[in-house]
Amino acid sequence: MTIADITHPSPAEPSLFVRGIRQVRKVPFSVAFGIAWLAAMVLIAFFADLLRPYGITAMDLRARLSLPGNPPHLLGTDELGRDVLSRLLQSIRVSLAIAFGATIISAVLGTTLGFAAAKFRGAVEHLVLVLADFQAALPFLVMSLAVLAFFGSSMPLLIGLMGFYGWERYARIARGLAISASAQGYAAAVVQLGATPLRVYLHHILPNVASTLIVSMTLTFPEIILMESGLSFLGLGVQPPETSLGNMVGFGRDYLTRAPWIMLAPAIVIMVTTLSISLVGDWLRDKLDPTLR
Amino acid sequence: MAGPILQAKDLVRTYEVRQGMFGRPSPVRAVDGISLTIMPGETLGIVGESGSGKSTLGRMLLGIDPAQAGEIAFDGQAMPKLGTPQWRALRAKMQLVYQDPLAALDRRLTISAQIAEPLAIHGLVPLEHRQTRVAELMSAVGLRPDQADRYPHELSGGQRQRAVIARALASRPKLLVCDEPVSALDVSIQAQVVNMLRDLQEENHIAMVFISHDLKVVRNIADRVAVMYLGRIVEEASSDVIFQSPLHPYTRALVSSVPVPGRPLKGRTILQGEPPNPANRPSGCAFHPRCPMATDICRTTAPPLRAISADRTAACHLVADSAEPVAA
Amino acid sequence: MVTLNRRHALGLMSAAAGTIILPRMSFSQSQRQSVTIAVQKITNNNTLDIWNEQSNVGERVFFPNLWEGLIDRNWMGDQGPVASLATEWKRIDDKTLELKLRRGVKFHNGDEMTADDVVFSFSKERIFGNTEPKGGKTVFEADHKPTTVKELPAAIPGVARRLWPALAGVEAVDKYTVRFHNATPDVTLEGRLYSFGSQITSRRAWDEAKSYTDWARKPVTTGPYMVGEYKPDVSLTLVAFDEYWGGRPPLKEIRFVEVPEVASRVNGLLSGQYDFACDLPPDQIGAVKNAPGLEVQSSTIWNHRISTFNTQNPVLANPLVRRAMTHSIDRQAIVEALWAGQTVVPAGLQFESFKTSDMFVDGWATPEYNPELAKKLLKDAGYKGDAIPYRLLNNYYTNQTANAQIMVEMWKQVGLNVEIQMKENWAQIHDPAGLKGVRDWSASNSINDPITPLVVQFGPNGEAQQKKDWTNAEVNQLSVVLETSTDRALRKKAITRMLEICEREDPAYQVLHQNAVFTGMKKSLKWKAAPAFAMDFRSGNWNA
Amino acid sequence: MLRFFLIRILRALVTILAVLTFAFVVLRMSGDPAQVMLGPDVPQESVDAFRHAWGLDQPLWIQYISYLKAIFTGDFGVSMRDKASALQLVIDRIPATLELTIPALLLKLVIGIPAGVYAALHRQSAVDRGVILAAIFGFTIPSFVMGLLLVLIFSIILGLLPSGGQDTWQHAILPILTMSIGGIGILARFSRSAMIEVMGQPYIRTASAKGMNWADVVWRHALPNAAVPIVTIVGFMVGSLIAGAVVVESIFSWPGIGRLLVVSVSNRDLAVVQCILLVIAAAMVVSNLIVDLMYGWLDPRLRSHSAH
Amino acid sequence: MTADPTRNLVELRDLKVAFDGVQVLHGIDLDVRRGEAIGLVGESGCGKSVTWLAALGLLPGKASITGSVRVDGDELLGAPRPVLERVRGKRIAMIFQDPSSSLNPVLRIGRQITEALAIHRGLAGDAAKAEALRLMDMVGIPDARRRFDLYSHEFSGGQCQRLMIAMALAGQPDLLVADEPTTALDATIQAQILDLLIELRAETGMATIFISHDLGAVSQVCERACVMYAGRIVEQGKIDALFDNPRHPYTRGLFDALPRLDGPRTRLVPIAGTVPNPRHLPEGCAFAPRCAHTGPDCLSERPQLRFNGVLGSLACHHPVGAAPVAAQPVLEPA
Repeated sequence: MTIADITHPSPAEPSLFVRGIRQVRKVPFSVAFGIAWLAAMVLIAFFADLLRPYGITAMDLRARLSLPGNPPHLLGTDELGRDVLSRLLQSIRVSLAIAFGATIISAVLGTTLGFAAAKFRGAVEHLVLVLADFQAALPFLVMSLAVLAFFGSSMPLLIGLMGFYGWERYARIARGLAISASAQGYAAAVVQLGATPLRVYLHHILPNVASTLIVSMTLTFPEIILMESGLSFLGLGVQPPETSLGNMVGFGRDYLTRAPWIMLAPAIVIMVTTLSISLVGDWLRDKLDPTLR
Repeated sequence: MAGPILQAKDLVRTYEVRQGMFGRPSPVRAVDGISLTIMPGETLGIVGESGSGKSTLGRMLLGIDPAQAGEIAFDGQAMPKLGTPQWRALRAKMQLVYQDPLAALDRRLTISAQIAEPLAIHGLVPLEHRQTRVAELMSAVGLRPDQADRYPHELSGGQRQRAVIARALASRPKLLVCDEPVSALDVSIQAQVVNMLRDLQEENHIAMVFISHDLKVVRNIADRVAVMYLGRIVEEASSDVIFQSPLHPYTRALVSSVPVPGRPLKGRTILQGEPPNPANRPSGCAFHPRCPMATDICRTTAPPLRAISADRTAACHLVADSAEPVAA
Repeated sequence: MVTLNRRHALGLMSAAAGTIILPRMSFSQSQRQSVTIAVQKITNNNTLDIWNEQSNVGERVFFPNLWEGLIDRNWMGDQGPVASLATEWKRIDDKTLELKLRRGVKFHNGDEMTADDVVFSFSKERIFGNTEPKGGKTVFEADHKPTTVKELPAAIPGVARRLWPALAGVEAVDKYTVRFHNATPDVTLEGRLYSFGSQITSRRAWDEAKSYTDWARKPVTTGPYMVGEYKPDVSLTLVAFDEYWGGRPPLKEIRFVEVPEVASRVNGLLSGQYDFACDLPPDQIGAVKNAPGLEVQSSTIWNHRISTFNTQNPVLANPLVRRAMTHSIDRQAIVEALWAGQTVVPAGLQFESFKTSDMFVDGWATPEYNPELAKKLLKDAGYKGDAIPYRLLNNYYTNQTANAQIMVEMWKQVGLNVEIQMKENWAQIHDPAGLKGVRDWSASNSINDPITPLVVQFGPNGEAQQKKDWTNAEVNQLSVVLETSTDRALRKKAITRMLEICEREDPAYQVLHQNAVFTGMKKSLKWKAAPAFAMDFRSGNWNA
Repeated sequence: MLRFFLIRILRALVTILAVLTFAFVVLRMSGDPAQVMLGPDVPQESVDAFRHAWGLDQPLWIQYISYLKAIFTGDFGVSMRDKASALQLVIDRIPATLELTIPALLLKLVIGIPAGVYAALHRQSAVDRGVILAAIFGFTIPSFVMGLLLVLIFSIILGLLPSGGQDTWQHAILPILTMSIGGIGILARFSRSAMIEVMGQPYIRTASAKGMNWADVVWRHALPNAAVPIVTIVGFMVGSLIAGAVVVESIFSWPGIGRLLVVSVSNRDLAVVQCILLVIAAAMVVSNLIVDLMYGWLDPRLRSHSAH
Repeated sequence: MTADPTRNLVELRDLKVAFDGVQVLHGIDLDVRRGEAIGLVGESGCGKSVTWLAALGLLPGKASITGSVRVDGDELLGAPRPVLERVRGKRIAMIFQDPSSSLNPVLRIGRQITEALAIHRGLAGDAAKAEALRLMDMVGIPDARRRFDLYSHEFSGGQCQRLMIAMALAGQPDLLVADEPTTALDATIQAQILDLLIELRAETGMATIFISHDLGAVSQVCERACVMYAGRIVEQGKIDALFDNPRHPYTRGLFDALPRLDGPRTRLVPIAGTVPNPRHLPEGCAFAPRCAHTGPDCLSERPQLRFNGVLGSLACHHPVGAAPVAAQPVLEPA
């Protein structure tokens, strides 16, 4: 049902600035909060070194488990007398780096395989599907448990392993969209114009499926943060003396009754961050999907 | 006068369809032995019901769907293999205009970027002149310069189709295949686009294949019309003649099913039944189950397409070798 | 028989009384309390065989409730020897020890314990497999010939030969007398008898068991409690053995449940679900103590936490660097911070028990905390800041990770660049590939002699040298003295010199602190923790 | 259709083989189980004897071949720790895990789907926002944090429920809750978007235009269509029933397969780990097959196509 | 029900619809008498579908609707859901443009029809099935008995539309609203469906609203037509009068833009420009920017729809064509 045709240059087009303001006003509070929070997290990730008051290993054995709210240690100290705030800032950086790195890896890997399946079909497609089946058949935590426990956890292995998380989702999306785009529509049109397959995939199909992939990334991103915390719980996440949100929660759980701030500070950051990403992701999905506008 | 821009001979295109849950794949002939000739600057209309294979034929003429049998020569040269560099290079010379312009346009690129794309792909116009050429093309199809930076969804259906046509014309093709280019448009816009296509074609001396189920539009734009039924051409003649005095019963049925404003439906022959499934091709003349005049021979023997008079062919047992229409 | 000993008489009387007042007794039996103990792990190897489960978790469930030896450790006291299944023992010579068995000791299957069971407990079939004693040959070949075809786990003979490297055989002199024949002179034979492993099991029960696993899941011993139900990785229920030679046990059931999470153990204790929660890290003491009706029993145990050096590392090859490392650690600060002052920094790798045999070197101490000295030593060594790897397990030992991070920070203070590498298991710690540096370990004293741990762990056959962490020719000579000499003065001189070498001149390790265990429990239970992992639930330690 | 299922089954078998190989390679490539199994203080002779006894001293590919052979004869190996059949060990633990995961799954279904559907039907309402928010919260709290918090509240502060162990049905309540909360959130969000999608379809308008009452439109027309995507995610949840318990079983000392996995992994009990991976993979693969079958049952359009 | 046969079946009064504050329907007045066939003509976006979706309460919740919709005098707007549900399908049935996606893909066709029978006529079991088969026969589904248990994807588009019609007939409605029922179909099938609609009206006497942008189709089915533009009715009248002598320049433009099958092949006469954006409607006559007959008043003042006796009604300051009853078609390029 075509209800409105919003195609015409209206006589008085408002300036970009006014449009910008309008856009901002239209953003619901929760989403605005999410965006602000994420921006803060990204800033922290970039400037953790400058922001944190102490080194992450700097310890004061006499000031162990001191309460939050005191001037030298705003968020208190942990079981070794290390500043929780400093560690939290570093943790945010590390967790974001892991989640970001892993999300990128899995998105690139999945999309590439998905495109390959769509382009070559046949054996390649079956291979990709079997790989996807394999990934789906081994729950990720179980697989990570097996790999990390047997090889020992290290940052590159952790990111690499996490990079496998959710790739099959991207592969399926990319494959499906690429096939339907090639079957009819813009991609076929460009092929028909004489474009090379590379141009078709990189210049046309990729930008078009990007929004779906980005939304999918907003789903995997918090899942990876949670997954890392689950691995940290099992002692297989980021390893000391390096710290991450999951690692802090994992080590802090023994202090839940005695010094809850050690665990709660990172737990709250995990929650609010994943919440923000989910909110922004949902909102983005609606924004990026023209049919929902 | 130069030779034909496109010559197709005995084109066949089959694809496999599995029927039912456990069916074996059976070949379905979407295009079944079609021969065509298109002269430079000429417009050939192709009409038929959905499933008649007219879109497949259009894509085969462009070499996008490879033919399993038969041959196509473009400008005297055999059609190169699909996907080869030669094939890609040839795209500059032949273009396709789609039914659904929104689907045919990349919604993430501006109109001007998309119109410039064939120029970039084929390296036709140096970068610094590209904008000028795009502007020319846009004005040629009646798009305003301020629309250059718009995205497809910001345009109306008619404007989008103009953009698609501008893109198709960018590489100065010699052949344009239009697959239902105006069926999705409102009447008023349809007229605008049809007029524009006619003008552009005349200006640039482009040969055109115009595929549509809308007889009125085809009549208006095409010089010659081929009527397709189930993968075959059943009648072909100049457009002035064919709708005035259709010979083949199918053409007649098509003509009479066109609703004309102010003319009541009563007294028209309405074709009964559905267009048959290409997978279950009837024996003999494929049209015979729906033909009001079918005789025994129609059920057993497929009528060949034969010349009825100069510039006129038909495939029907009941059409006499003269230009007289069959008795009603 | 005229000479009925007193305990025997008491036993008979109570047995007779039991038959008369059976109803009342069963009533009182139902009155007997049961306890539930939350532990991190019940056993590592899913068996209850003392030879197969040589671990501190094994010690807790085995001693003194399940397994008993001819001589027992004085668990609640000085950890020295006390008579148990043997009533008296004497040396025949340097190599031979004769023991008189206690009479009337019943196995859980009702059999009386005799010399035959003792011989069996030290047989090829039971523990030694195909191994031969050092410096001699197996004697009493016939006695040691396996009569059953039970497959002995591959690890056991090795473990057995480590504790009894030169045991040539056990001779049953009569039904209640046995002689231990060693191939070499050994002053520590008595000590070995109360070490982890030398406990007695019933031959008949072994022979009757269908498989090793069947037997090892329910070993038949003489202890006050017997195995009721054992669900590996889940729970172990010990039930009272009322025919115990030492009298009726005070508890009806002891149930060990495996709760791997510290927080869950504490939570279960707080919510009243468990009577005891073991393996508490010191930081949990407060949470338990503050709860009404709960207390924490803390005790240091005869085990020191140490870190050992790998001298194949080019940096650590220089003893100056190792010495610098030992001087950089403020042990007292670690004890205060991580252990809430509940343990001590010992006098080097020595234990109080050495004093009983006058082998304790007075005045010896761990290297002093002296950062300035450490810096100087590093300067002298020409240390350039090369990274020293520190392969670390995640809290295999209590507070391990925290302790490591503190040490690394302390090393950093003097300019030592130590890098933690987290590992999953011992195989990765010992992996010969790659550069090693420093690692964690612990050293246990299992007999009251300095041979444990110094010789056993750092001597020529000790793991440190076997794994090529470190070696020292002089130490190896001294080890032979300690192992074979019976001259006390010579031995003391040897141990003094060994300490000097291993802790100062050419450090093989550094002692950090004595280990301690913390057990949360209900105050009302009136139970005391031993200075060991073992938990004593005999009548002497219940409602005492 | 038949061909389609033959292909699916073939793919399922290939998947299982891939999991087998993966498990084997990862587990063998990472070092020597003998050291782990025997502990740090065991003499080298014991280690060697152990390695020989378990065939660990043979070349990897021979171990692999004999492993595959054994699997095909139904022999899943023997636990290095227990000397017991690995398969038996795993099977013994499955019921305990199912005791938690099946009620948790039911809770997810019974709460998650209706909440999502309700939210979808009442978009922008307070309930909708509440469901979304609660769903995201449930999903973003790490399960061990959730578990510990629940214990803190229900066991320690309120003293209502036991904090761990497997003795009575009360013991199962907290672990089940912990396991289901996240899943409820996921399922609610998913059902909501599936339902919103379906409610926008023309046939829903047709059903309304027929004069059907609202409830019937939802129940008879919308839900059967929304079921198709929901089944996908439920199938995934069913498949991960066994695996989903790793963290929760550790927190609540629940002797299920998750704990067995953690214990076996840390002990390098190769046969048991392999067996668990295999069982989990088989469960996932079977549930995926069932989901595919369900698709055909739920969506007649898929019956006549040989779609992937 | 004792309905007054002279009374209007449906009366729309000042029906207005807005989406998110954008007015798309600007007050529609329309009377439908029993048995009458009315065509609604206009370009996409003119509000012809919205009118009837709004009347039946089938628009999504974000639409705000004002005015009045009366069926046999009973107000529908703002009526509780059960009241609406009794009207839908029973009094007014509606069929839609895309029949394939308008049928539920996971339910059997037979069940979808019997469902309607159950709702409106209380039929169940064999009786319902028999009646459903009769309806399927009636709309020309060959071999209905065998195909009763098939799913919508197993039917062609034309057959789906027939099934939609059968479903609509199940409630024996007084009014059938056909929303572009033939647009997605082939010309030959289109003719069959039009034929079917005409036939059914003749048989059942139900009134028909035929929404289409195809003037030819409308002229065949309807007696009366309303031409809509930008959310308003701009001209309304008897089909012959309207077609022979369109007065509104827009109506006229629509005719002129149609290519013809007969006569000389001439250049088409399009209407310049495009339909206006509902957000930015011109102040005066909405058609003024595209109109060749504007006067200054067209830009400033919106022409009212004026009733014009038997000729119908018209909203134009400067009508084209012959003013009174003249029936002289004027064909000149606009």
